[in-house]
Amino acid sequence: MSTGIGARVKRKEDKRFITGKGKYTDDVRSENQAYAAFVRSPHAHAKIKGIDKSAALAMEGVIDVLDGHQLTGDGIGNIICGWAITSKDGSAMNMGAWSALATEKVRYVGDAAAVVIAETQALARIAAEAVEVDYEVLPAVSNAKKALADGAPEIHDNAPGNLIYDWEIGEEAATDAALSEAAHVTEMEITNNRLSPNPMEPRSAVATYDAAEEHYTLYTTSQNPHVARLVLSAFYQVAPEHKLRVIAPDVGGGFGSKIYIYPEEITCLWASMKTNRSVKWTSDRSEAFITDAHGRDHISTAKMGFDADGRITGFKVDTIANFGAYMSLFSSAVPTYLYATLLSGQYDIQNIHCNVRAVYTNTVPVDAYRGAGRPEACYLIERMMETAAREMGKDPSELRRANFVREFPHQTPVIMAYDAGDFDANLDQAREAADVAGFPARKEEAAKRGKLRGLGYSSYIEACGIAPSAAVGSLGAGVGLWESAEVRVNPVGTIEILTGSHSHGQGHETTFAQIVAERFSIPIENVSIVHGDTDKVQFGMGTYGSRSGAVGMSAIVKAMDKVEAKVRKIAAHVLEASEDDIVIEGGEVKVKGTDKAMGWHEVGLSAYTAHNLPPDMEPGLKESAFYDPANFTFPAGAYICEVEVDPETGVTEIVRFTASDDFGTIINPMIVEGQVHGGIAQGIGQAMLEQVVYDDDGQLITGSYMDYTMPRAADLPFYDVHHASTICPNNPLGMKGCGEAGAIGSPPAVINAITDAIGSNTLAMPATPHAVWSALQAAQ
Amino acid sequence: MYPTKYHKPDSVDAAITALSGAEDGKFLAGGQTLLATMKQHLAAPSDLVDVRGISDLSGIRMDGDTLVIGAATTHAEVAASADVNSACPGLARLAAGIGDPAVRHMGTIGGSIANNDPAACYPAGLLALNATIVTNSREIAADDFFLGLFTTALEEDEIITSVRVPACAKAAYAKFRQPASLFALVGVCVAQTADGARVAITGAGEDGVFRHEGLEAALSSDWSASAIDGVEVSADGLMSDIHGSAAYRANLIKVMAKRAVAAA
Amino acid sequence: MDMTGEYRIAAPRDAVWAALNDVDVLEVCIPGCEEIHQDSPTTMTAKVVQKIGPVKARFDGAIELLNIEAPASYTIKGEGQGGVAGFAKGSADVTLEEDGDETVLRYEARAQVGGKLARLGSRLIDATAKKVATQFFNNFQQHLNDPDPPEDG
Amino acid sequence: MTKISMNVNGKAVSRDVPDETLLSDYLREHLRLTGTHVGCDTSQCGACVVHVNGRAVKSCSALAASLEGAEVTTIEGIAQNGELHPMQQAFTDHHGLQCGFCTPGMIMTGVDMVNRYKAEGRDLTTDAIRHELEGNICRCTGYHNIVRAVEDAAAKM
Repeated sequence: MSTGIGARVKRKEDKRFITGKGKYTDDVRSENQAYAAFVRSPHAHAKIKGIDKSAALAMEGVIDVLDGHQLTGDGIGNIICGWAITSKDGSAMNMGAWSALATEKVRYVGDAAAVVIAETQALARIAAEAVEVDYEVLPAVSNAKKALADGAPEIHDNAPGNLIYDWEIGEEAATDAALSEAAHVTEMEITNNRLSPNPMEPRSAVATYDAAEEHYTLYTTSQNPHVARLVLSAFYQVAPEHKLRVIAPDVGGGFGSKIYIYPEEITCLWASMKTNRSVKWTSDRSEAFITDAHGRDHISTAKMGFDADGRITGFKVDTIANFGAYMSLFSSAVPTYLYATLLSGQYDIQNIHCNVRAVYTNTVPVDAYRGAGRPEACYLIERMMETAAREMGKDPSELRRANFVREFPHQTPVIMAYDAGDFDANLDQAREAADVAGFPARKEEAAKRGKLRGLGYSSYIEACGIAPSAAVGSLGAGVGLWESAEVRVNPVGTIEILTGSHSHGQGHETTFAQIVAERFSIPIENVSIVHGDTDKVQFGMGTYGSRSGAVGMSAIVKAMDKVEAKVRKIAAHVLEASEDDIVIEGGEVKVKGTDKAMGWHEVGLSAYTAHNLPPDMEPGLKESAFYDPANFTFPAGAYICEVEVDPETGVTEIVRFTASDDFGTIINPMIVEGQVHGGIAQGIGQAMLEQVVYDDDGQLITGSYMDYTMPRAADLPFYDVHHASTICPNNPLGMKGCGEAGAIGSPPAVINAITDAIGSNTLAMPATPHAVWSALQAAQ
Repeated sequence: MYPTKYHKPDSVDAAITALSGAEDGKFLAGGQTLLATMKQHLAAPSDLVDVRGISDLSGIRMDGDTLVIGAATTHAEVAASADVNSACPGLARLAAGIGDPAVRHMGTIGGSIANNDPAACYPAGLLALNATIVTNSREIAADDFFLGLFTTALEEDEIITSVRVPACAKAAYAKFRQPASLFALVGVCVAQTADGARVAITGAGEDGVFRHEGLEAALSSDWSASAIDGVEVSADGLMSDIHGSAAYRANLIKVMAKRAVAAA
Repeated sequence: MDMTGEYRIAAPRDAVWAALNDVDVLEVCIPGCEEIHQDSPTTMTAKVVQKIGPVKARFDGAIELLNIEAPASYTIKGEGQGGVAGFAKGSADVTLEEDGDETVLRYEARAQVGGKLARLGSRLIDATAKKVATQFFNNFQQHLNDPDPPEDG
Repeated sequence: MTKISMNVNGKAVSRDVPDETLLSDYLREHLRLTGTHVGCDTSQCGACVVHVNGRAVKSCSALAASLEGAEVTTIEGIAQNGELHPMQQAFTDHHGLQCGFCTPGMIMTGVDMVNRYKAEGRDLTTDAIRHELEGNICRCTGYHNIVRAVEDAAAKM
């Protein structure tokens, strides 16, 4: 059976997971293990007037109680946001100081003021309750709009009016002019609900300080251990980079929330040095709700103008983005370069203007969550398109077609240059698979059963890979967004791939091995993928933004190119042939048109014995490469959702969900479909179930699975997933990325379907039964 | 969790002795609520007295026309019991819908009703079915047992030993689940009893499970879903939270009552 | 969360007003009140235990009387720290109206909780607040109608 | 501290543990059987599901002390003689897992549901599978492939 590109290879990593042998951070237990528990604020906003540790310190088994003044006193730096955004008036963003342990003030429920280190986890938690923090409670604000209002409580001294930045993109005057001349203008206020990422594995850290070597080891639940090491050493001064090893072993899902370097990892590393113990912290789910970065939380007003033929003439958006109490690592980039730059959608729009105000509130910090900015853009555009079609009495798919970009490359007015795509092909394929033609009959049949049936579209586009480095650097990014790889061919011919990408469910151990096995014509079992350990892999940027294929695998290809070049030289030398005649196939390195051949393993052995290498060739067969992409990639597609609403209860059932995606080259369709399934499920979750709710005083009232609705099996349908691909011209494999598409494309399809069913357009996410029923009541 | 001392007595007397000897003891039945609360540090009993070792508390049997269900019987056992399925199939189906399969393997009927969570299923079932709660010292009619939000007629050291449910062929429970917790946002149990229709509602009332006179009157005179159409269900006294307003709950009471009648 | 209520009390307004300002009366009427100390004519500290099902929280609280318009109205405000459970705050605007020998008591109350109670028990907050408020005024009415102190709820 | 003895995956085990020790902690921390995961603290995610005396329970919601003498089976104990259990095989065959964290609980729940439906002679439809999975949360797969895996395993068990 083929294991090459396009083969549905079963996952190599599965065996350890299905037998309970996976090794996650919480499974790590060091000798000399101690446990950390944080003393967290129950108040959304308060001054710390004092901390009384005496009762906790008196408990037998409590090793130490450490506070923010000790942490900053030891020179541990503030947590930073790594992407600088400049306001439209030229001023720098107002980043408030964020200490891993608060010193003067706490700014959200969950902000930690101290940490207890104790002999057992249970004891640490009990002792943390005995630490008495004297708070002076301050007024708090949780809603971003209210935070901007006059007289709102100010959260950071250096962010007057709680404004972090006021940024714009596009031409405002031209857009205003286009709207004023439009034959039809659709206007909406759209909220993108706040979500909690909820990877099933709670975050965890095990930090161990070796006093003899002055060396630190950190096991942590990270999507990007190298970035963690870089930031921990360069910005937080926890340890010099060469004295810090970061290992992200098996990681139980991330969805963005495990990109960031959180207060807990910093504190555990520092505490391990202070106490000379290995310090372990594992979040429980309740703690995750008040510490893991949340996602989305935008309020936007938008106007879209059309000419008499239904062609979009202008699109103007004003967005307020809630950042929570502090600026998390990538927070600033999400509502700007990952959001506003995608506001052209799949459409040829000549005039776009978007203004974004980023705002502090007394809530958990907000950062990238699966899709990051692109779901917000897609939801806005696709809700506008559907609404405009209804207002103008046009078929929603025809209105989209009237505006599709059909010539590539296509430069949008908001930075992006789309490189390839066939949006008609995706829409055609989705309509066909969804049997749109049969919908009226199904609607009629449903009506006989007392059910309201609706159908909704979404034509999404996203920008993935997140690169090139020079471009993102000019836009304010603090790091380059390339990826690295190393291909080590062992003397026996087996291969280890060291990659800076991190796998936490994406199946890299299989897909990465597939391209290597195919390239060198060896069994896939003979390839292993090494990742997640800064001592093994030199550097890497990790996994986010659907970049592991388009960027991470491209780096592997570049390293394989170098290996192949050397293999050809060795084989040509040994087999006394021209390099140009060397072919690699059937497990052998052959001279084309002859029976002269070496086994693949013999080439490896030759390289390492070095008895007979070409003159001036170094021994060994190991190459590395850094790949910096030339452009973003642009996955796109069409999603169609069909629903049935029970008007008595407001319950919506998704009866059909059809996807047609363009991901470019697909290495393993099984894994790609799995990514789409999971993304759609999270998108449906956002559209129908999930919502982080704060009360006006900044108290989180969805603090557990008792109130935050996680999608369950019975909430979700089987997904009908198809592909209609164009090849990405900008990377060697032609890949675009598939990890986020489902989460980006599905929410508007769902809401468009439900609003179609109930005949009312005033419906916000999540469209819970209560919300749908209320919309139906209001419409009556 | 805070430290606690675990006891597993084999008799009711021993259980009461263990509890009375404890500084701040609690009975433990299935533990599906209590242990979760203890994990959150929102309960800190000094002692847990597990009643599942008491043989008198287990088993299901018929006593004439009355089902007798031991207090330590799990939801799964009630759901699967041949006696329950023949004498009161509506109760078996109610039990089959509590929590999830793993919870049904641990949670017990006695634990559920002693807790009297305002969104639990059993209180509605037992109230509609006119059940009697039997304790180590007395028998309490369901009407007198459920006293409001998490409140029952039980004394501190009183143990539920069994529940007596009169056979009822025409009874059903319809639950509209709160989407996150899967507890009842509104659960309605209807039963056609010798004394007329009884309708009990859980999940909705600010003061826990309650009977609805209007629905009972309508169903007593005409046992049909359409009889419910004309009944006024007020939102007064109903809970309102992020999952549903009082008005929505009032609507669901009618809808679920009709579905329950149709299923009975 | 706003709550309102109205009670008819078989006592003259001055007696009702006196009771509303009597720490011993408050002690028996505040549900779950274990102890209470008067610190000044308008401030008190109290320990209150609240049980919500398996949840048991002990609050160290401060009670304050504000906006005093004797004998017609005041605001009674309470704030309690419940340790690990979080905190609870509440206040009630109470007005007394003479009606012959009797008094009509009206209140408008608000409650707020924070911390774990808010995060984990949001579904129960409103119902519990209403229950506590109702119990307090029920107890108060009974106390004035009945010389024997009512039982704590 | 109480000495708690059980039969775990066919082996007699005995440990002195505090009375408040949950079964999940007993397995993970005391027996170092870390295949059983803990994903929530309100007994909803199901990552910790194991079998106690042949029935699926959430090990985070049971005290070890209450299970003296019990037969406990965890994810580490269902493969026999080096052969994967049909449910394990089906999960990999159908790509029913991604990050793998919820997987042990899913598999243990899947085995339990198939066993019960078979014992009761009931038909395990895909709708029934979805409803039986209501106590298990997966954030990666969208459940499509999990449902297919359980369906396939049910045919082979």
